[in-house]
Amino acid sequence: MSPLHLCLLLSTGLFCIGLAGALSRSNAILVLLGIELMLNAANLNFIAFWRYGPAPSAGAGVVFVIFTIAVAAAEAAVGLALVIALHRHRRNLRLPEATRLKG
Amino acid sequence: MLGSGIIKGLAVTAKNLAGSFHDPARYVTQEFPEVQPQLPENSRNFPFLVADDGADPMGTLRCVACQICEKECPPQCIYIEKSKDKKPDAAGKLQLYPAVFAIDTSVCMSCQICVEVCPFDAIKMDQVFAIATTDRFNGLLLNREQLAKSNQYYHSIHPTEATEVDARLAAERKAAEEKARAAAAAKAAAPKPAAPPPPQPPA
Amino acid sequence: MILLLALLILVPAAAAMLRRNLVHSALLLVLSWAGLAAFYLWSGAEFVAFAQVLVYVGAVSMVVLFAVLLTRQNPDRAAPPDAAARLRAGAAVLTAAAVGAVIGHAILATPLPAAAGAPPVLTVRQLGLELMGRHAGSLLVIGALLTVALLGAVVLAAAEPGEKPGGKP
Amino acid sequence: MPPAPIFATLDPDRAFLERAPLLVRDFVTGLFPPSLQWLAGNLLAVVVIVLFFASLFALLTLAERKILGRIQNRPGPNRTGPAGLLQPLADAVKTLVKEDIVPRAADQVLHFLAPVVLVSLALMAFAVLPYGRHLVPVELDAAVLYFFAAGAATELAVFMAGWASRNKYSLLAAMRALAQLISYELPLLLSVVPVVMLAGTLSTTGIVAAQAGWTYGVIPHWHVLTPWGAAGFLLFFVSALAESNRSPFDLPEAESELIAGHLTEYSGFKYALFFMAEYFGMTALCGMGVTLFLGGWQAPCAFLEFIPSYAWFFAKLLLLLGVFMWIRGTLPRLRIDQLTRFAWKFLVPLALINLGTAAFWQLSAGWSGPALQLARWLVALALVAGPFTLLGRRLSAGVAPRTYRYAA
Repeated sequence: MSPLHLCLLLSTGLFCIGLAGALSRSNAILVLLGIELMLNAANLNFIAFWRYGPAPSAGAGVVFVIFTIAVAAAEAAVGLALVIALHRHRRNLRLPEATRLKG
Repeated sequence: MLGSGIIKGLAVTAKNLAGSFHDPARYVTQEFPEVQPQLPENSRNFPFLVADDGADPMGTLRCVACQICEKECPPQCIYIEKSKDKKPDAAGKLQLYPAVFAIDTSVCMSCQICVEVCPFDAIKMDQVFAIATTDRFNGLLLNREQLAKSNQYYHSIHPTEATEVDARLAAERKAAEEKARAAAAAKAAAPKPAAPPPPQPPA
Repeated sequence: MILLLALLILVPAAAAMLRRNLVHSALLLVLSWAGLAAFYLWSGAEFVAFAQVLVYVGAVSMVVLFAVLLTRQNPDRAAPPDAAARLRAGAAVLTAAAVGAVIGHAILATPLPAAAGAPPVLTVRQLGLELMGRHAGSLLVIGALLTVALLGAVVLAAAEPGEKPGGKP
Repeated sequence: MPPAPIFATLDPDRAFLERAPLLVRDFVTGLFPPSLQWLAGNLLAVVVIVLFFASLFALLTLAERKILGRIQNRPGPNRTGPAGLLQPLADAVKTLVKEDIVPRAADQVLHFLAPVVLVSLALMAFAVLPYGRHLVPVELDAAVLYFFAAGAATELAVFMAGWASRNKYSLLAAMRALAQLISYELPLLLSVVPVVMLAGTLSTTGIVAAQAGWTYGVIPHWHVLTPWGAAGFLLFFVSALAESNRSPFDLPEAESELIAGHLTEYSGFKYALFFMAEYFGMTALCGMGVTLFLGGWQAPCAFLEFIPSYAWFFAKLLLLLGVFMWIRGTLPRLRIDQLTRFAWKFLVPLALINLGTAAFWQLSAGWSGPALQLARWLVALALVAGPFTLLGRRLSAGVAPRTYRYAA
């Protein structure tokens, strides 16, 4: 088992935890956090391949991770703004009850 | 321009910072235990008992244990026990005296009501403020001996007020003596009065 | 070493998804993110590690905590998990386990370069040149995306015209 | 080889005083077996930093109280020991023997963790500051980024303290702290970007090296002596005041409104830890300011180079800390809306414009000749002063000096 295998397995574990959280929890914030975890798992893969993989370019993996982090930050900001808007409309954050598209 | 006020303020504090080192007029702190403060005449905090004679404070307390102050005290920090016997007061009249007189200064709120209500000018406000002690129960419960201070001491801390009080007391004493003399003269003039005159209130 | 890091990353993440207290969840996730930063540091990607701390531990966690506090509900009113929620949780865990098993099998079945070579050296200067050179277009797109996201978030979260500002019951 | 003279003006790098810390380090690490020397060296750096800054913290608390006292025309603490010098010791004993109270409703774990996390994160920031010519505990390629990452994480500890106390004042303070720290993180980072841009490096040693040299031997090439550098330094300083929760931006721990905010439910040693973290944060930010704008350990004039570099660094550091205290003694606390408005409507735009000024300065670096130099300075000064005046006017629009109707 090479270190790359271990890293990939670690990222798989992180991804599955995020997936299970996002699917099972009904609170909107926790769903968002689950998605963040899945993004982080992807980042982890990028770094693992950059470090242990047959690197085609010196900095591609790192550059990708930096972009992903930026996108994740934007996603968090918009997502939490959505959460606040949802809370303002419905007074709770339970996603199964947020079934109407009309405000 | 924005920020000019801040710079002015900084200049003021910088002047203070430098000035407090060389300008005694700026440096207002008195180092307390070494330098005793000059208290204004009307400063007051805890009550004390006035004794006419500093040499024998217990014998010459003005207090007659009437217990008015004990009843009026809002936080009820005064405790008085009347004496069983009577002693002559300054005017020679027989009066009760306080066998026990205690003030709990940890409870006292320095309201001065005891002084206001005392008909005998027997309790006055003191200027002593450094009463800190390591024993917060017995150290702050002042008894008769600790509370009694001479009339001279009263003069030294509140001269104006003490002079007024002395003048008033002297006038009352004189009035009482004159009344007594008049009563004696009347008694001599009228050999057999129907009834003795009602006892005069002392104040 | 990597097993320790895995422990540091996975345990808080799993705990965060299980906790009922949202603030605890958020803080545990911060721990997990810090573990990820430690992983990056260990892999030699210093810049990414610090960026991870700055963005996730410093900023995203703050936004999450703010959202948690702004949308705080009475903890007594939180419904206990009912049968449907339990069913959903079971299904979710099953799905995740299935996905994990498939990916894990795929990983184990793939022959990967076994030995770790020397860690690639990447100075900040090289990284900057790379960002500004080969990936300049992507950088511009990311900048535009961030701006748009910021504006969108402000629009979404801003009080609506008819609503009193701060009119929370 | 003859021993190096103590004051070697010609080659400061070789002077005895300059190398003295290194000699001490080599002596101590030499006591260990060679395989453990790297560990010993690092541990020595950690121990020295912790001990040094802990004692600096003790002295700073005393100095602050003395300076505040003098600003208010009173002596400050002067009873414990000669001239009050033992006051920090008395404070330490007092906080150590006090009862440690944890509210029953508090979140026990987080309540305990918050001060620990805060102090350790605050200490981490000291790792990358260059204290002298050879004195950088950790040489990092991305040192500036590391410094601000460590600083950003302290906000979390403040939030943990406020939330875990289960006290409405603490929670309010935590919210305020978050709003304030997020608002001021932006101008703080933006004011640093021009320095990084012109120095071309994120490493602190590189930034100090970029400020080396003197014109005519007396005018140092510090960033603060350029138009964009002066503006950047002011922005950095104001944001640093806010980031370290110092007056006039000490809203999270406003004693008079929030009964010390997130510190309300802390007592004894944990309270002391918070206090320590505040001073550590302040010292670290001042050290960063010195490194970024005031030339780090560089001497102000060429002929003053015989004084060792670390002495210059700490002289500048203490100077900045003194200004922090001076400001604390002068300005009243801001309101929360004034605080955020000041950050978003004034500091952030100014910092962005300053970025442009720095870019202009960099692009015009090749201009030579007195006329072009003058033009360069004039344009840069206009780029700094113009927005400041205009934005300042907008910020203070509708605010007149207060008139007192009844007071003289």
